[in-house]
Amino acid sequence: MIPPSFEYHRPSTVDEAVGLLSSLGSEAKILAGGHSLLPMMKLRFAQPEHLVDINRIPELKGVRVIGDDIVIGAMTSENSVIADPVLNEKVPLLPEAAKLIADPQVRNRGTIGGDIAHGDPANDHPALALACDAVMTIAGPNGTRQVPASEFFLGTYWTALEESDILTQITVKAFPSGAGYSYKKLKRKTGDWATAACAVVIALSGGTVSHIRITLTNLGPTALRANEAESILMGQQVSDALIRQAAEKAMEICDPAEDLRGDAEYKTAMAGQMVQRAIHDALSKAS
Amino acid sequence: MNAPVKTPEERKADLQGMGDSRLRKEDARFIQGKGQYCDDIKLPGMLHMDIVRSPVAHGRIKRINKEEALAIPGVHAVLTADDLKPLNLHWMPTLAGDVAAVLADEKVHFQMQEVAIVIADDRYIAADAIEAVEVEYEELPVVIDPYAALEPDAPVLREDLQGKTEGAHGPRDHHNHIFTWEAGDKTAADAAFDHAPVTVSQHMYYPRVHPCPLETCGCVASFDPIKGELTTWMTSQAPHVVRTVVSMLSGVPESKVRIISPDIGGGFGNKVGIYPGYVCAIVASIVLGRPVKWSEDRVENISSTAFARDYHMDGHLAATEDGKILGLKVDVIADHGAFDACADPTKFPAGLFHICSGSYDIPAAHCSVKGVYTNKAPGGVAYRCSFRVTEAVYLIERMVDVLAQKLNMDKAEIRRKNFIRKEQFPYTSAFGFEYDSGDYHTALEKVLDAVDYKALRVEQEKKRADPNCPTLMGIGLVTFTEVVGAGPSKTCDILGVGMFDSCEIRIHPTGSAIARMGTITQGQGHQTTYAQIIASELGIPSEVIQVEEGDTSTAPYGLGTYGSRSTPVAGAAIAMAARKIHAKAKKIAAHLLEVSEADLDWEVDRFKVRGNDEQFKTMADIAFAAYQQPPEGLEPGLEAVHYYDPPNFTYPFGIYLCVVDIDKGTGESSIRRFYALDDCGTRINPMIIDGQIHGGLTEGFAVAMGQQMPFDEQGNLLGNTLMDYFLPTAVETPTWETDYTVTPSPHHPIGAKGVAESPHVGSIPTFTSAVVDAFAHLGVTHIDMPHTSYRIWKKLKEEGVQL
Amino acid sequence: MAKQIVKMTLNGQQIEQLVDSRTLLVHFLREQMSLTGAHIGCETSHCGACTVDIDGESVKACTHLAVQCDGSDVKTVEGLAEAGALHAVQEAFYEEHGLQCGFCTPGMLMRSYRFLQENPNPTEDEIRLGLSGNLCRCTGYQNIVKAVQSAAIKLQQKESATA
Amino acid sequence: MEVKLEKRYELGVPAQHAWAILSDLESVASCMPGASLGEKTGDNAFKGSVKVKVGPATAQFGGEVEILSMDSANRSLVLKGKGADKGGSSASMELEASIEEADGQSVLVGLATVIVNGKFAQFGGRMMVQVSDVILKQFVDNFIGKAQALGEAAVPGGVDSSDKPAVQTTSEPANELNGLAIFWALLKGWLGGLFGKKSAG
Repeated sequence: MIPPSFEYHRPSTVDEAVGLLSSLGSEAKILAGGHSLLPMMKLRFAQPEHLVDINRIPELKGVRVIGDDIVIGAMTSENSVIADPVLNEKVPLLPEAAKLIADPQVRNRGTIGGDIAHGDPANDHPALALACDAVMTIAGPNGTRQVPASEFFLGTYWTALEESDILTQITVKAFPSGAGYSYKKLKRKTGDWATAACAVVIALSGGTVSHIRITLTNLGPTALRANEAESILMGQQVSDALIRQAAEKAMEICDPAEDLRGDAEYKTAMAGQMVQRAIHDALSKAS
Repeated sequence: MNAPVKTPEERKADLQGMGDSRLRKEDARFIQGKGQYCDDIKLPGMLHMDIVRSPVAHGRIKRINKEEALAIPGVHAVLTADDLKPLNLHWMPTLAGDVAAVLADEKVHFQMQEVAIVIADDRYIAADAIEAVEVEYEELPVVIDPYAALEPDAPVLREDLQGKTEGAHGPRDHHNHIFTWEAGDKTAADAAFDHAPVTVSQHMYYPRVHPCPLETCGCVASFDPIKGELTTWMTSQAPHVVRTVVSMLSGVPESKVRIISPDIGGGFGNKVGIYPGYVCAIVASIVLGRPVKWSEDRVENISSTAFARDYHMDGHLAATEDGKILGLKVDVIADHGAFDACADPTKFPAGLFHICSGSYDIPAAHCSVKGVYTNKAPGGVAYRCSFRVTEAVYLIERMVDVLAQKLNMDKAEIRRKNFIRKEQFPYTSAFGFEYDSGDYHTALEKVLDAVDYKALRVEQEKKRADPNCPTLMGIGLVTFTEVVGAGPSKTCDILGVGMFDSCEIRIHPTGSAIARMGTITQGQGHQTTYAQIIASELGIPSEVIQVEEGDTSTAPYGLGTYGSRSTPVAGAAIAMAARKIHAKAKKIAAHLLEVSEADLDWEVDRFKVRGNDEQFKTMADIAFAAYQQPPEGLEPGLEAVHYYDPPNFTYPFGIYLCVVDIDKGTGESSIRRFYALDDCGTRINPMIIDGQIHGGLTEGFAVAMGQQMPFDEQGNLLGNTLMDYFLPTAVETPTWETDYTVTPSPHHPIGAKGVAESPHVGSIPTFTSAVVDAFAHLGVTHIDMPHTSYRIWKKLKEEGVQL
Repeated sequence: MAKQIVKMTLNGQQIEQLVDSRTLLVHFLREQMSLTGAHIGCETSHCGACTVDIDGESVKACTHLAVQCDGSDVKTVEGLAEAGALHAVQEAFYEEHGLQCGFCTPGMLMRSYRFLQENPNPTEDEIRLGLSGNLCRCTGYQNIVKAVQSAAIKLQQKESATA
Repeated sequence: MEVKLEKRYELGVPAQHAWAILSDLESVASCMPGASLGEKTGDNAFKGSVKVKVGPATAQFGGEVEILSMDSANRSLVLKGKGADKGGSSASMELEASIEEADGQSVLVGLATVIVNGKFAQFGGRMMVQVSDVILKQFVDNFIGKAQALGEAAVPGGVDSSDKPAVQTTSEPANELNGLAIFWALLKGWLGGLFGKKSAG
């Protein structure tokens, strides 16, 4: 398994990278963590003529707090997400879920932005971004724009990114105080993609649900937000019966692809399991 | 100046002989990255080979265009079957008496079959060039299901065999039929069933799996056109056999062929076969006069080199109402893929499958195995087991469970009732095997006590009664007997060469030694354990015994390492060679001490004059004398060669128990406990034995719980990377508890039986037994592997189990 | 061909090499630098046999380009022993029988080496998760886990001896 | 692997316009970027090629299509297409495509049996349906755009509701490439599936 030949470029700023992508056109691809692109190239499915390596652009890395915003550089590695004190304090779902992605070595290379930009419904960060109401910052030839996660994922491998765009930042807000959170991911073995996974953020106020997000990984053409399932719980006192109802609602929006992990029926059923388990787990952390 | 006198016990400990958990001698190079595996070899002028493979499982090759590939700078040659034809190398004989295409000749028979090779300056150019070779196929109907292959109107897969009614193992009654092989007494078995008060039947499928060692297959072939010598480094578990085959195929005299198995990154049966890649690299080296390297990638490894299993089995047991087994019948449809390339002793096309009467005293038994061609890759190797023993053990252990369920008997009780009793050994089974030794009852009770079996059953009852319990609990029990150490040359040969093995030992004048064997280690630690046998036999410290294997130019001929045969066969050869030296040493000692041999006693590392502890000669003294002043009439030197033809197989056994908890919501299973008691006879190095058992259990876990090679109707293998093909990580792998009893083999020079495969063979049915047991109260008698969460969930759903 | 000069520190040595931009790090190390410790097991970043240390992080060299290492500090299993003395993880793998065929061993060692710096006093579960990017077909991991536990103790002892 | 796809797309244009597109070479080809028609290899058979791009994946396919039947009265056609790339994949598809009319609106109906072999089946099969959906949607959007434009263009030209297509269906080949376009769309789908096989995020 050998990748085809290409020209290698290593810009040091976002502007330079965008410029390269614009001038090189459709034969140029971004090299982020490389754990999606390089295997595809080794299988000769992808044969880009140019690789633009964005690993040495300092502004794309790290987590910053700007006012109420927590700004995560797109090239922040999964392991950096796991270790980041700000995220652990304010958006603990992200570090917890990142631990369930791939394996320790891959998490050193794999980045939050790469995971999101790919538009793969099997990736974990899209559902997490939906659960965190993340906003994507995109740099392109015509400047910078912001797209909320809810409008970013358009289809399988299809996002709001245009050909010469770079996803530069993911901006989230701190969870409501006392919020519970969970990411339940059913997989065949450590490091695998989700057979079904569910992210939940939940906050209670006076015994009823005051904030809730239920989002799903690998259960449809894109990551899904289970709005109706959320509605069942919003404003309610949570009970096992309501949780089951919410899970059933979430299952209704599932449209998973069949693969070796299972057929649509199994995956949908597993979505139900993951939703229930994630809600229970999130509630156990809520205060 | 006298050194402090050591006691015999201290001296014995210094030897690090048999029974010592001696640390491994091979590790020093591996922990420093200095192992030398095939792909590490780099020769001056070396070229690289890559292989163009078929995307379709069955098709006619209409056209191959090499031009574009040949035009790439750095490409030296593109070869197809047409280029090999003049050399008569486009087909090659298989170990099973069939032929296999080296490069597809007019037709492709399975996906990823080798169609053309490219030789280039480096692997990058070669990889580019295979993309540039254009092959046009006319697709033909694909046959994946072996039952469908036997339909009268099934497509003819092997046109080269059309009209051939006689195969290597008897008549062929259908164009896709390879052989039908039977063992046991059908009449007696039928009679047992006719009169039996109870009979049970169960169909089971043992899925096609792949041994998947971490290192893929590969070789470096280097032909010296001046000397006419061919040296090939190869990932082979049987280098001597390869040398013979290469000589036969290439016409190069065997004396000018040198096969070297360097360090091998795991074999597990995958590296027994002789693959087209090897042959092509050798041909390319001969044609181009330069060294040629071939390194398989992982997808190629899983897709095209030897698979294991793929047995569709129907088992039947006849028994009395109180559970005494009266008869066994088994029918198997064996999917051998496109070419019959199973690696079995010649006379046994289904290997030693007829060990399927297991640990039980079954008076009448019969089995029949029908080999069938399909559009899948050839193979059928023993994946960490002795020739089809895994399938056999799975069959009988499942059937005994099925019978117990039917009779509402406990799994342990029915086994106690049917075990071959200790006093029955040597025991001749209904299939004709002569079991050497065993004590099954003692071993079983030891395990049941260790895990508190009764308490586990009580816990299970409680959980079954509790509808709110989130898990199903299952207890698996397996009491297996293996047959290993192939084998006696009166019954076992490969390509006509008897399945003996060999050892040559040379004691140097200063008392150190070198020993060479016909086997080859792939992680078993031969360099460590073989030395221990010699140390104990000859009183030479293990530390100064150098063990070498794998180079056909230096090692004596042997059949290689697979089927747990290294210790039973080569280990015996080592002991016997050592004993020849011992006998000569005794003569020298008698001469030096000026007494008769009859007056000498052997003690750890020395011959002593009986009754006089001060008068002795150590083996080191004797070694020096052997070169300096041998007794008159005795030739100088101290060395011996022994070719050991075993009088019988050995029969290791074990008792395995597993507790599994199944999540009723997701079908996920968690192995709470796995207790493995093994009896491999004499134990040479307990540390290594434990390591082998951990590894074998882990492989068994992988097979039972996740490994599969799923094909679609068109013959596409779905799941041939390590993303889909299940190799468990440290996280999934259970923690293993090991235990042992020691029942030495009476016919083996040191009583050792072989161990590394038992845990694979024994654990697989244990997992199935546990998973089925979790459903047993619902009337479920069998669930086919692999026991993935998905498949278990489907069963939960089918049985109406809900969280 | 798109060749580039790459400078890096490799096992403590400054090197400067001309590499093709598509050359994978694992091939660069094995073929160009003749450091054959890192092995190729799966080529899809699942098995970890090619694990090396780049700038203080474990990386799978089969899914990393040599050109990406320009300016980096790269350590392979060949650089683990210092001044002729085996590293604690090497000793421990030997003593605890943490290897059999040896093919996964360089990757396991390099991962363990880094893991014990990330987590000097790990639990068994943490070790198993920490090594979950490395596959072994021989040992069943049990002795590897023991080896990492043992190495942790060795390193702690060394630490307290020098402190 | 074999996949059966059944697709219905409401077009929102008159049936005869839709059929005009479906049976017109140039129009349909332009709905599918990267497709080009090659030499005629038989009465109803053509060579074609397409460069498919989905995200980072690109492949150059060479193929052949043959019209098995064509029924203008019922606005339906059946064709068989075959294609192969250089990287070890091949595919074939039998497609029944027709324009149905319901409540004055037209529906593009496609019923395809697709067989994929080689690398695409091994690595990309799992996402085939999902990616096909995305691509077919884009294709149909373009298709509708064309048909609408056709309607607008048709009015001034005075072409009315007669069954005669607004754009001349010039020849048989036109029909073939139409099918080919959908076929390529499906191939794109398989390619897209490759993404499902990558090893890390």
